[in-house]
Amino acid sequence: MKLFDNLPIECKARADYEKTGQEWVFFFKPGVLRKAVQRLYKDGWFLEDLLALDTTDGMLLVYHFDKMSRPGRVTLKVLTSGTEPKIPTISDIYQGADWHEREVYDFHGVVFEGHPNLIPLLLPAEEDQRIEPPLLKTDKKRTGLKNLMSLYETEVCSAAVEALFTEEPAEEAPAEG
Amino acid sequence: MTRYPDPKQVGGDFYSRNFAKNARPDTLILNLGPQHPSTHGVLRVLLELDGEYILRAEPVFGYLHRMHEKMGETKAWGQFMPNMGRVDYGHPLSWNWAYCGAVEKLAGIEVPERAEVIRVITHEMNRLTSHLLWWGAYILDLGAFTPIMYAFDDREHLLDLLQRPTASRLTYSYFRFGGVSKDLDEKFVEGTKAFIARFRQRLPMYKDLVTDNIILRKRVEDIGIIDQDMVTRYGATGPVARGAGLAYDLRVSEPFGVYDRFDFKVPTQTTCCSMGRYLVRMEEMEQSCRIIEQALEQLPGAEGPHLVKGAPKPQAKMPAGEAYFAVEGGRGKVGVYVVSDGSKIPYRVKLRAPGFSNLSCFAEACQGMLLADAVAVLGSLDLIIPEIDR
Amino acid sequence: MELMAKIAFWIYALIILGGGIVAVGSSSLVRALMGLISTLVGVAGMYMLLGTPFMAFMQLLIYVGAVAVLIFFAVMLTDAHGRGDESEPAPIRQHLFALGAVMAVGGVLSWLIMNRPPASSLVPAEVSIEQLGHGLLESYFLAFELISVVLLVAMSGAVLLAWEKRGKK
Amino acid sequence: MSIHPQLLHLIIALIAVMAWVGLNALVLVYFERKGAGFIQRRPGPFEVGPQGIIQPLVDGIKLMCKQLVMPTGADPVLFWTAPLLSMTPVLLLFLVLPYGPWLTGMQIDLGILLILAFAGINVLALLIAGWSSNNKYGLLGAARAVAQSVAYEIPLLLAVLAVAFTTGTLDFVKITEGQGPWPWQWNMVYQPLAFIIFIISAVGECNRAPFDLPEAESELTAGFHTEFSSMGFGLFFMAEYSYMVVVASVASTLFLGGYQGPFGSDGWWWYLPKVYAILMFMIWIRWTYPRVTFVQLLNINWKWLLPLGTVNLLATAFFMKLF
Repeated sequence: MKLFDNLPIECKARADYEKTGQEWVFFFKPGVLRKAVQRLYKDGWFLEDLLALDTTDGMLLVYHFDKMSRPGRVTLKVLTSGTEPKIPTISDIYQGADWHEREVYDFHGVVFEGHPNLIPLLLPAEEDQRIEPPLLKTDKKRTGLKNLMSLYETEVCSAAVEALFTEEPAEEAPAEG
Repeated sequence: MTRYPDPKQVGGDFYSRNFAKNARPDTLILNLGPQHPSTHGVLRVLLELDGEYILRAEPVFGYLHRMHEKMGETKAWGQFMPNMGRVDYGHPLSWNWAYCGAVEKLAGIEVPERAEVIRVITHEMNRLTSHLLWWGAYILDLGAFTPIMYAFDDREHLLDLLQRPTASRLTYSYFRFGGVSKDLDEKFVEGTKAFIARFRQRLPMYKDLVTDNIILRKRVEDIGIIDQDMVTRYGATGPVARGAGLAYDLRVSEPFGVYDRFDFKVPTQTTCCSMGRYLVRMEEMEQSCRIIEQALEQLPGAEGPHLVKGAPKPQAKMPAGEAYFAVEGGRGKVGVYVVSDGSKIPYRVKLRAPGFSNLSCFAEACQGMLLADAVAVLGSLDLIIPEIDR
Repeated sequence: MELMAKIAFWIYALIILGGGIVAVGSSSLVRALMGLISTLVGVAGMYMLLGTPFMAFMQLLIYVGAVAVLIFFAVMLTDAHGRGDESEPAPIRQHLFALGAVMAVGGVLSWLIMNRPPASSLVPAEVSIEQLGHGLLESYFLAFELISVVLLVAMSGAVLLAWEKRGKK
Repeated sequence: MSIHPQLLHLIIALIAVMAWVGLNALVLVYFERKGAGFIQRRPGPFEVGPQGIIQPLVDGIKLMCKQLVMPTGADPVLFWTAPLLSMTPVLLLFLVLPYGPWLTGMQIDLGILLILAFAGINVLALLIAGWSSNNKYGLLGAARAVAQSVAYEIPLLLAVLAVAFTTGTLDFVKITEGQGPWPWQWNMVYQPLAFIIFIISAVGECNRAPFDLPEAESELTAGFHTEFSSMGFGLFFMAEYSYMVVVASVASTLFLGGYQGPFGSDGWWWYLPKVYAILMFMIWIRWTYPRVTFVQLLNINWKWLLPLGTVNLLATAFFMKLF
């Protein structure tokens, strides 16, 4: 997997496809995401889905990409702020991401910067009927990334990401927009 | 002087007003749905029409939104299973399988061979019911009333058969972590064999009577072009991708279960039009029959029980971690991504609905077409609205 | 039977008059068109009464079935809306002028009919289609052909107008 | 004061025709549903009465008992005029049909012309219905209805004219008697092209599938009658079926020898089976074919039926002059 060489990767890890259904897992900073996605598009990958995960370490955006010609799944993970999640849109690269991003905006309140039409998709749209993003966790239930997933076999990994997955939690969320 | 489609003057809800903002002053804005005979449930498509030609389209949905993903975060792992039968009433067993597969990956549960073969048989039969439902409804959209009766005749046989092990006819909750809930009996096997023999005779009849009909061909050929580039950009899968010439079928390209044992073809069409998608589905029914036949032959030799010993209880805890599992449903790639924090309730369940991505192609594919063609294209995408809204 | 004919005449006359008033006075274009259509139907009835069913049916077939429908289409194709200039009620002066125009024409016509009545026959003469055909293609050939020329010119003019407009777009 | 015998005849005929139109609509609805059932391998209506025979009647009563709803913003006068305007001319059309040697309500020289003239009013009714109901589907349906009816009237006329040329009259009775009792003496044999054009245009004129574009339910929900409920819809429904009967009757008179039967057994017993055979044909294709698109519909008309009809007419005129 050399697609993202010479991009500032936060973390590159090989996962066990049999156990997790993913082949490669990458961590990116929000600023690098669009470049990485452009490379995936040029290489013929398609966006499977896009979701957000509400954790104590912040809002984790998970992008699943797959290729039609070979098995294996690439997961891009981007950590943003948990209180005011913001991330650049990829809907101009993958038009299919448009609705996925609107859905995430609905469910988790993540704002996709540069999205042309960021209006509610599935939840009530009228101004007086809108509701709080329903999939945000309560403080009691919210937990850290290290309790939810492992880092797998890392090839490259920045200290900041590694700190997320060590037993002693880092003082504050390291990834910044 | 005020012109008619003045956004302030146009009534309607949020989406109508939002859509009317960009409308040309001399066009007609039409709401196709949410209650409309050809939107199969409660899909709504906002159309900007110049005469009967479509300039712009925007699907609006969410009328059937049930927030399955939130429900997943409030129920125990096993208790969420029945929801999976309700996401997609067309091909519920694919959702059953995707969720079970994801949880089995997460917990490392081994599925016995016999259970895997049973899963293949029922899954493929369910695909037949799904395609038959689509076929009848699609031809109904095109204005022919009779084929749906024939399709439902066949479908009824399948439902009667599937009812024996699954105990339901539409919203199956048949798969369990580590197998299936009930074994197949002799009557089921015989009935299925008889059905396949009968269905093999019906398929050529459908081809003669419906597929080769000149009006049908003129209606669906060369409309709703979705080519390979569009498929990649929108993430469309299933017959939509195969109709664009991409031989992408998870049963072959990312084999799950025991699909690698069976000999079958992945039908593709290179026309990229609605007829291509139509022909792909018709051919897939034939291939499903082949898979069921082979699986029925392998069933007696398959070892193990139908449900693994020590299968997790509905309230069981699952180890922490994440897992993604995708199966080939009737409409395309059905993916379930689960995240566990080690408790008995999932931390996050993400459902990847194929119809969601397939429908997103529509706005681009229908530009410049006639209103009647829009109906033909919507139908050719095989939409199941509950699945898109989740 | 003569009484019947008289009753029929008055019914048709009322339909024609009523239709005319609706056609002129209605603020809704489509209702005005309906008035026009009832006038045309009334005229067709008059033709019937005059013993020329061919003319009556042709009137229905061509004017009601085709021309009225075309006018309807023209109404639908115009860029009309609920708050245009036409939607405001016309000033009284305009009504008075209209009434004057009607009175002038009606007065002249009634004066003519009262003072110089044409000879009328009690029972209308039946004109068969054959006679009609012979008339059109023999004695009144020139007039008939001239009408076709006028229609042709009108048609090409309409095409020309529409053509130019599309070019401007 | 004594009533003129001709007038009496007319009044009796009118009353008889009203009953006959109602009866025909009921029978035809029953046939349609049974035919659909047969084609779709199901029994069709069979609960109400023996073999469901009074189902259409009960449906009619149900329709009458339902509420009349008018949408807001609709034009109240035109909205209620439209169904009446659709239904009433039909009654007149039934008057001139030749059911048998002595069973003709009103024998006039211009029978065909009368039918064509009054059938044109139906177009107007559909147009008003669609326009006045303040509904976009209705408007689209109305626009379609007009474009379709105006277009299909032309080949229909051309086909009728071809027959009128050969027989030299527009009188139904004379046209019937111009043909012989046996199938090879029918106009269908001498004017096969005209017959085919007539049947296709007739299906188009009646807005029947596969040409039922004005009410294409998968595109326009119900087209011009989307907003009509109760008997408003019921009248459109009856008018549609009555026009079907009229068109089939005209076809059987013009092309199939009308009421003529072999060995002097003329009468309605020959006429009605011919009419119903054509109706059954229309029912058959309705339940068999998908619907065409509107562009295709107009293409069939302007690019095929119209040139063929014209050629047929010219050829007929040519042969008439020649022989």
